[in-house]
Amino acid sequence: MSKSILIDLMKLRTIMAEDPSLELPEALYYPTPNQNGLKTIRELAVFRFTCRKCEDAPCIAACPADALEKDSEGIINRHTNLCVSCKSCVTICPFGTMMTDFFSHHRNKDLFYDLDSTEEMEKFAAACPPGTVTITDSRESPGENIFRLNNKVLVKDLLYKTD
Amino acid sequence: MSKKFLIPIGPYHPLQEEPELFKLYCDGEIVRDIKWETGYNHRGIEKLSESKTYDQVFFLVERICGICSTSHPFAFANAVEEIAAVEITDRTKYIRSIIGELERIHSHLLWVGLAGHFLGYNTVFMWAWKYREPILDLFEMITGNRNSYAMFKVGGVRRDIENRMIEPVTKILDDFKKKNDLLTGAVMDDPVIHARTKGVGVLSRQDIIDYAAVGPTARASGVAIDVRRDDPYAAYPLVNWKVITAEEGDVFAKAEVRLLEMYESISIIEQCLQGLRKEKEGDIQVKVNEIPEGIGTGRAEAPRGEVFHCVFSDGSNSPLRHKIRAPSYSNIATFKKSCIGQTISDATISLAAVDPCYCCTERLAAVYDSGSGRKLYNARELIGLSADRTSELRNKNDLK
Amino acid sequence: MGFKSYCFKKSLWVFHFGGASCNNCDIEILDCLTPRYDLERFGILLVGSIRHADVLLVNGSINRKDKDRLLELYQQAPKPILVVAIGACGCTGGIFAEGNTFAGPVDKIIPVDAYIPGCPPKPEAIIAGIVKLVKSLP
Amino acid sequence: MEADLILKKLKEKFAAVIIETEKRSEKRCTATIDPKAIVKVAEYLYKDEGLRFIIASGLHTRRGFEIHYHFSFDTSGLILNIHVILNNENPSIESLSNLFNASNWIEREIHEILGINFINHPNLEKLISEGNWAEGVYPYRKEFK
Amino acid sequence: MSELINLISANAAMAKTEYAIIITLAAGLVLFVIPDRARTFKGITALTVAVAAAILTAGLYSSGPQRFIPELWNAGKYLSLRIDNLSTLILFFVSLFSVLILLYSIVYLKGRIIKNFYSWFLLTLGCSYGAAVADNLLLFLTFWGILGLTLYKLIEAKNEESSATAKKSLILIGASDSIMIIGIAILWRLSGTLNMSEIQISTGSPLTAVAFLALLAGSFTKAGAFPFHTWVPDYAMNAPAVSSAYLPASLDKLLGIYFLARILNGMFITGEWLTLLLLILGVSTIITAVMMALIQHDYKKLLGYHAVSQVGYMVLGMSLGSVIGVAAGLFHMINHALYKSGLFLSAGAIEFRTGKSQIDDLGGLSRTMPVTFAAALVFAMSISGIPPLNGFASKWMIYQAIIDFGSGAGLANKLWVVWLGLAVLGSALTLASFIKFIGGVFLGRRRNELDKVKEVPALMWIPLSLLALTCIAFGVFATKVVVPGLFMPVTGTFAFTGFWNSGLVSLLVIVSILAGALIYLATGIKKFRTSDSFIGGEKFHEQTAYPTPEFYKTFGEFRFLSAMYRKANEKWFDIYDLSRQAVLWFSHKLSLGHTGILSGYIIWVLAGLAILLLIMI
Amino acid sequence: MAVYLFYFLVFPGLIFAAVTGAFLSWFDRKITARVQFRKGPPLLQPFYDFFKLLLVKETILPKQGSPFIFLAAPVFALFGATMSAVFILLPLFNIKSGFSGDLLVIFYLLTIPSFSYVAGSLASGNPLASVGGSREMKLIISYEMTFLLVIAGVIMKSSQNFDLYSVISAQQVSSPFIGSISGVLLFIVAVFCIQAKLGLVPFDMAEAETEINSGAFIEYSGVPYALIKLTKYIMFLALPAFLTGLLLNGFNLHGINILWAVLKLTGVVLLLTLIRNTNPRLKIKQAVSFFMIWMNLIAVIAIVLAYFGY
Ligand code: SF4
Ligand code: SF4
Ligand code: SF4
Ligand code: SF4
Ligand code: SF4
Ligand code: SF4
Ligand code: SF4
Ligand code: SF4
Repeated sequence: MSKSILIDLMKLRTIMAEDPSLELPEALYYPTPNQNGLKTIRELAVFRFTCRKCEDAPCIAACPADALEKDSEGIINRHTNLCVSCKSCVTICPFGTMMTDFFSHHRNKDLFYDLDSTEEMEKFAAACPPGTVTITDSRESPGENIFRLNNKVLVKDLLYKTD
Repeated sequence: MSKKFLIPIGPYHPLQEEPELFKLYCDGEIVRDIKWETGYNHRGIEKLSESKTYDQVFFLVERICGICSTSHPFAFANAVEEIAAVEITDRTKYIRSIIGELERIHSHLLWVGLAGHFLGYNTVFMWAWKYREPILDLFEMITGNRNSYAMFKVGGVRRDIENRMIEPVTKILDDFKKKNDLLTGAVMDDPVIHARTKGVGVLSRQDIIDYAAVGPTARASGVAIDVRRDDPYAAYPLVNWKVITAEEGDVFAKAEVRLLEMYESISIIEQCLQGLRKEKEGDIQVKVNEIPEGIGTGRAEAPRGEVFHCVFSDGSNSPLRHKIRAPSYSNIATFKKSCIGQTISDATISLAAVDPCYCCTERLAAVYDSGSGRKLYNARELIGLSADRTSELRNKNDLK
Repeated sequence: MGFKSYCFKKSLWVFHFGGASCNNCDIEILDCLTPRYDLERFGILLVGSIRHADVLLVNGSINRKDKDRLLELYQQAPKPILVVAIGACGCTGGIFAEGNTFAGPVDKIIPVDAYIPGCPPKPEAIIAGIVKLVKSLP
Repeated sequence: MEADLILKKLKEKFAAVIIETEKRSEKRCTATIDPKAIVKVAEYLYKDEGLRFIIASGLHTRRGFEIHYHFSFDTSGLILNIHVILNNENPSIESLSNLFNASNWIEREIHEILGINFINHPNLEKLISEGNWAEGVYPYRKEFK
Repeated sequence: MSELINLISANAAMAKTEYAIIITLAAGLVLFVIPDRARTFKGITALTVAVAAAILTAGLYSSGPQRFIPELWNAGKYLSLRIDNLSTLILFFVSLFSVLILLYSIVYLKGRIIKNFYSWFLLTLGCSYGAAVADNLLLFLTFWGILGLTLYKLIEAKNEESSATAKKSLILIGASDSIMIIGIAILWRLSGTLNMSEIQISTGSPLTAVAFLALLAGSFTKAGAFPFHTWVPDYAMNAPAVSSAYLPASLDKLLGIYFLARILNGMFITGEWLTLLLLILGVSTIITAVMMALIQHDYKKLLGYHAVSQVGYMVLGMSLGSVIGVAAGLFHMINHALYKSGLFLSAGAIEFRTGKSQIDDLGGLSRTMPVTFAAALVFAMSISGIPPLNGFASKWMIYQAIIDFGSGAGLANKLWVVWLGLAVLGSALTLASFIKFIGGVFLGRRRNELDKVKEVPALMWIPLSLLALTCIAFGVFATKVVVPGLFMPVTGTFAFTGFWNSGLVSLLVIVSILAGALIYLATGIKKFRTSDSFIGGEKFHEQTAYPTPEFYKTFGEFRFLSAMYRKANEKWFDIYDLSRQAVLWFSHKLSLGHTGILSGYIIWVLAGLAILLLIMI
Repeated sequence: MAVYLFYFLVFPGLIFAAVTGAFLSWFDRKITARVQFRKGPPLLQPFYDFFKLLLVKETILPKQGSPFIFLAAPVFALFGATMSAVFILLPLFNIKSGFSGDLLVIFYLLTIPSFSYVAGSLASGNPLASVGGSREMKLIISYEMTFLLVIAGVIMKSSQNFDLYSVISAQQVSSPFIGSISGVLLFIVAVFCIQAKLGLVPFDMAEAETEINSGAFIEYSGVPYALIKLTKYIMFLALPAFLTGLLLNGFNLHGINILWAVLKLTGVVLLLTLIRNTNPRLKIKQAVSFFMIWMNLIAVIAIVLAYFGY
């Protein structure tokens, strides 16, 4: 397996807290064949880490378009084609998982760093605040709070687990 | 020795409802050259489409043109469903085809009427448009609107044609058939119409191939292409019908093809209605979650010919690039062949023969009086008028 | 209500300006003339030259190319001329308002006397709108 | 004619210029070719195989300017896309309008919206942009990061 | 001197005529001596002379018909003159046109050089007087012949085309003159006299028919009737407008029809078949010429064709043989001379200011040249027969004559509907081609390069307006004053069978114009706004001007007509081109080598005279 | 004098003809609407139209072209129409006067409106108007001779009399001219001529709305256009009335016969309206050959028949 990218979300959060005007570059990656739709790494990360994975998820119930679904791991998946950006889910979610900026109407792949290519990966790393994004060979290590988001991306954050 | 002089047709000319400028370079009354100036109707739909979600794009493409306001969603749905690789339900297929064919009827009638109008034969205009009204009523009954029906979505249709509607629809169609016989007779047997349209605006087979013209324009010149048969979609493979062609390539042939096509359409609708009875009510959607990255090409046979949509998806919720080719785009270019060497009068009917069309969803509040700014009619009242009428129609036909 | 304005109201000739529209409004306007709706019973006629017009029906979003023409036509129309914006497009720009060639709804370009919203407005709505407009005339 | 057949024929005849082929379904396929060979390939498809030119779609991606020429084979419902990629600086390609008139308008249009130059086009005048946007503005071009 | 006074008092009319002829001829000759540089001076001199002559001839009016052999020269029977009401009518109008055209020429000719224009002009005038009063055919022929020559001299040889035209006119007229000579010879043989007033024979025998036809050819060529008309349009196109206005438009018509009147109503008694022939020639003249006029792009040539077509009406009127017919023919002749010379003068004015000869290049001159426009409009409406102008009055008389004629028993009579129908068709076509002329030149959109065009100087527009006023007056007072006053004395009184109260209608025209003006004023003409044309909202485009010359293309699209037009352009129907080869060969022989066209012509005439002498002896 | 002015301006001239003509034109529109399954305009519609144009609307003069002729043409057209109406109606109402209904004069007067339209259209400087003008002119050329042949036929039938009084009295003494084969043929031809003169479909190519906007009248607005409307109203009375006089033995204004007169007039108008609603517009070329060849042929046949007394 080639190199992965490691995003240190905890560090990023502290940096962002110091400088709220900071603009972060966005990147995306198509993780698995059954997960289509243009979603940023952040959205994926948020669903994986921040979301409380509510038992009787209010967001799913609230969605007027049936766009939200739980996958086998209990992670929320938002189907971009169905979502009408009404933001009901944002309102309903008791934990602030859903963020308004997920729902920008129109996204264009060309406007993101596409982590498919190593070159772009490096560019992305360079564009991020120093130290927050690194390119490593390392693997998932829950001890260090490093989890694999998908086969290209590792995220360092506290994982919320239901059980 | 004689110079050529320019007669402008358009841009805001009663010949066309839409703005378009044709410059006829004339020598006396003879047209020697023709030039177009377009862009009056350019709305940047392809660009707009890139900023809308797939669901919204349906409303947008519906408003490419109000006359074939189903063909574009039809082709777009075909394209997107191709990318998403979904197979729609049979009921959906039937419903889609019914809407498509009803539209063909209304569009052809509209054309016959307008052609009459261009020829100064206002009686034909009035008659054709009168007979078109029941078809619009059908639309209103089924979809709630006379045009721009908002029926399509990815993976299905938005509204069902409930089985209780089948009866009244058939009744109206039967009625219509009789009137259509009358109209067809009036047009096809009128010697003066013959004199005005036969041998006028002739397009040869080769011209059609060269300009890649489509639809009735091509079929009237003996080029039997029809996407419904060639690249079947929706319910067309499930029903029996035939492609109408003519050989002459003149205006009359085009009229003939259109008039006869209406009968085919009626028969398709009847078969589809039969088909509907067999299907389960309400089974009109397949859920499509994501549109993957890829290219989708969709076609549909609009009243004027093949509509082609090519959708490039990058996996997001809106197209990356959306290329639309309306039939008129190919057909209008043939004017260069059909008009040159004819008189101005012939040129105008030749223009019309192709049924050119160059071509809208927020609702605003009120009718204002500019002087006082007083509101005269508010949106609710106006829409209410429309709604009343819709329910009146439904009541009349014992629906609800 | 003078004799003049009475005649004016009883004989409105309309000129149809279709901007960058989808044709639906255009057709519904024509529909108003046809047997079911028959605008002629109110003395309303569709005319081919702006010189004969009393009412300028504008529908469709106005793109930049149309804008100049619309101004020109408004200029060429004999006063008094009423302007009616038809359809969502004419009133606001409708679905095309974010288009890259959109030059503003009709009322940004010329003064509008009445708006008839709808996409497309039904013939009943158009007729009702025009009749209301006529009633509101002095 | 099925997708495989036409792709095979193309590969045989134009082995040197075919960069990539893709068959998406029995009725949809794409062949990416060297832009220089476009006229030859189009001529072959139009004249020898009797395909009908539907339209061309131009788009701007990171790879450069791409054009898909859509051809239809009406008897079988096949759509064949001939795909070319042009470089970002000074994109140009040979025009097909001398072969058939059907491409006349679309090339003009692509020229206006993307600024692709069609060599030997009989009349590369403005079609839609006149009055709508300025010369040198190409609304469908993109800015990439 | 005392002898002169004696003469005048003794035989005033004759003396006046003689003096008119002599002073004009003499002045003409004298002017040859003065160099062309003093053009204006020459012009004023010529004008003075013409006015003097006009006063002299006008005095003849009341003198009543008489015939004399002038004692002054004592040259016996060959110099007999005759003055009757017909001659005085002709004399009067010859004078009128000469004066007006001279007035116009003074400014018009400032910029162009036609060698010895005024000399030739006066010679023409003198000879026209002469021809109008000559009773002896030989004398008549001499004047008549010289007119052919002056016609040739009044065209400037500026290029190939114009010299070819000059040649063509000369040869056609020359040839017809020699044919006339033959006719005269036969006449002399038959009747033993050469005095027109003494001849009266019926056309029963072939020989008389030949003589009749020979003289008819002469008259037709001069007047420009089918089939001898072909020189007129070419002449009109290439000659300066004054020359065209002077000869083909007015004097030649006056004399040609004058002669026709003489041969039809005095010298010959025509049979049914000749009447039929004349009628056929008349309507053919109308239709063929007007059809050609319809497709012209050059406005002078267009006028030229009309100068031909209108002759048809005169021939028609004359050949009907009824009193009203003859009067109508004469009336039409005068009317035609009025408006046609007016039209040529207007054409000259346009050319003078713009230098363009094609209708396509002109347009919108009505604002910059209002007087010319108003005059041209009157002329055009007259010629197209719009009531209540003079053209209408005379055509209306002709139609009446035709309808009356229809109650006769002959074959020609039975075909009255044909004559009437074609005459009316001709009238409609005339209207059409004048719409083209007026529309193309004066109305429509003005080209930018014509922005600086100004109205012509007063000396030019005064004659134009006078002619126009005369046209109106002749129309308005047609039934009450003009016809009874001018034509009944010539032909004898008759009653109109139709009802046309031109005065009353004219009054109503004025009422309606006033009412119209009143309406416009009342509704606030001040507030009228101007705006550019509506062409679908587009801004106006130079190219969009639809040219009036393209108007009648549709007709050219009918297969039959297009073939005809093609053939006409290839000169298939041009008697000149047809017989040119033969004629040239003939003249070549006679002139003993091709020594130039003028000598050829002289030899023609001499040869004719020789034949004549031979027959007479 | 005053009586002539009265004839001209009030009865049967301008005012009478215009009012009657306006009703006839309403009748035409109403029938048209009925044929097309519509309700049609209210009775006073022509008057609303006229007064609106006259009193309310602004007049716009052409920037290009010749404003004077542009304004003068409608006046002249109106004169022509009124004058011919006077000439036609006086004999019809059997009023003896200075106007004697000379057929040739009427014939010429009737061309004045068309001719004026052409002049006006050219003066407007609008290319589309020019096309309209040129078509109108071509149309005049085509039907002029035909119309004359009809008149000639009538003259022949009334034994070389050509004033409307004699024509009418000749018919009233014996029987209407239409009662013979030649009369029927002449009537057919005349109806088509009138159709063309009135610029109704199928001969409305000069004003073809869908080809050249409103053709000859494209630039007219306000007052001059009102005058043109007025002219059209008058022509709508004058021409059918003329036909009634020529072939249908005119009016007889005694008692119940008045009804007959009205019926005859409306009958002719009805016929015109029906023709116009059951035919598309011809091309100018077709119209030309229609008149030049077919109608002339029929007219000539009629005349020959008339000659032999059929
Ligand atoms: S998004 Fe919010 S509501 Fe939905 S499962 Fe996660 S925590 Fe619960
Ligand atoms: S924003 Fe999208 S996912 Fe959220 S509730 Fe609305 S439709 Fe559903
Ligand atoms: S915006 Fe609000 S009301 Fe609209 S769909 Fe979303 S949640 Fe519902
Ligand atoms: S802050 Fe967020 S969660 Fe709260 S109402 Fe706004 S969008 Fe909804
Ligand atoms: S082809 Fe014409 S009618 Fe059909 S959608 Fe396009 S523009 Fe509208
Ligand atoms: S308002 Fe709607 S129907 Fe009307 S033109 Fe616009 S999009 Fe079309
Ligand atoms: S409310 Fe109107 S604009 Fe908004 S999504 Fe619905 S239809 Fe569109
Ligand atoms: S706004 Fe009302 S009328 Fe319009 S579509 Fe929605 S429900 Fe129907």
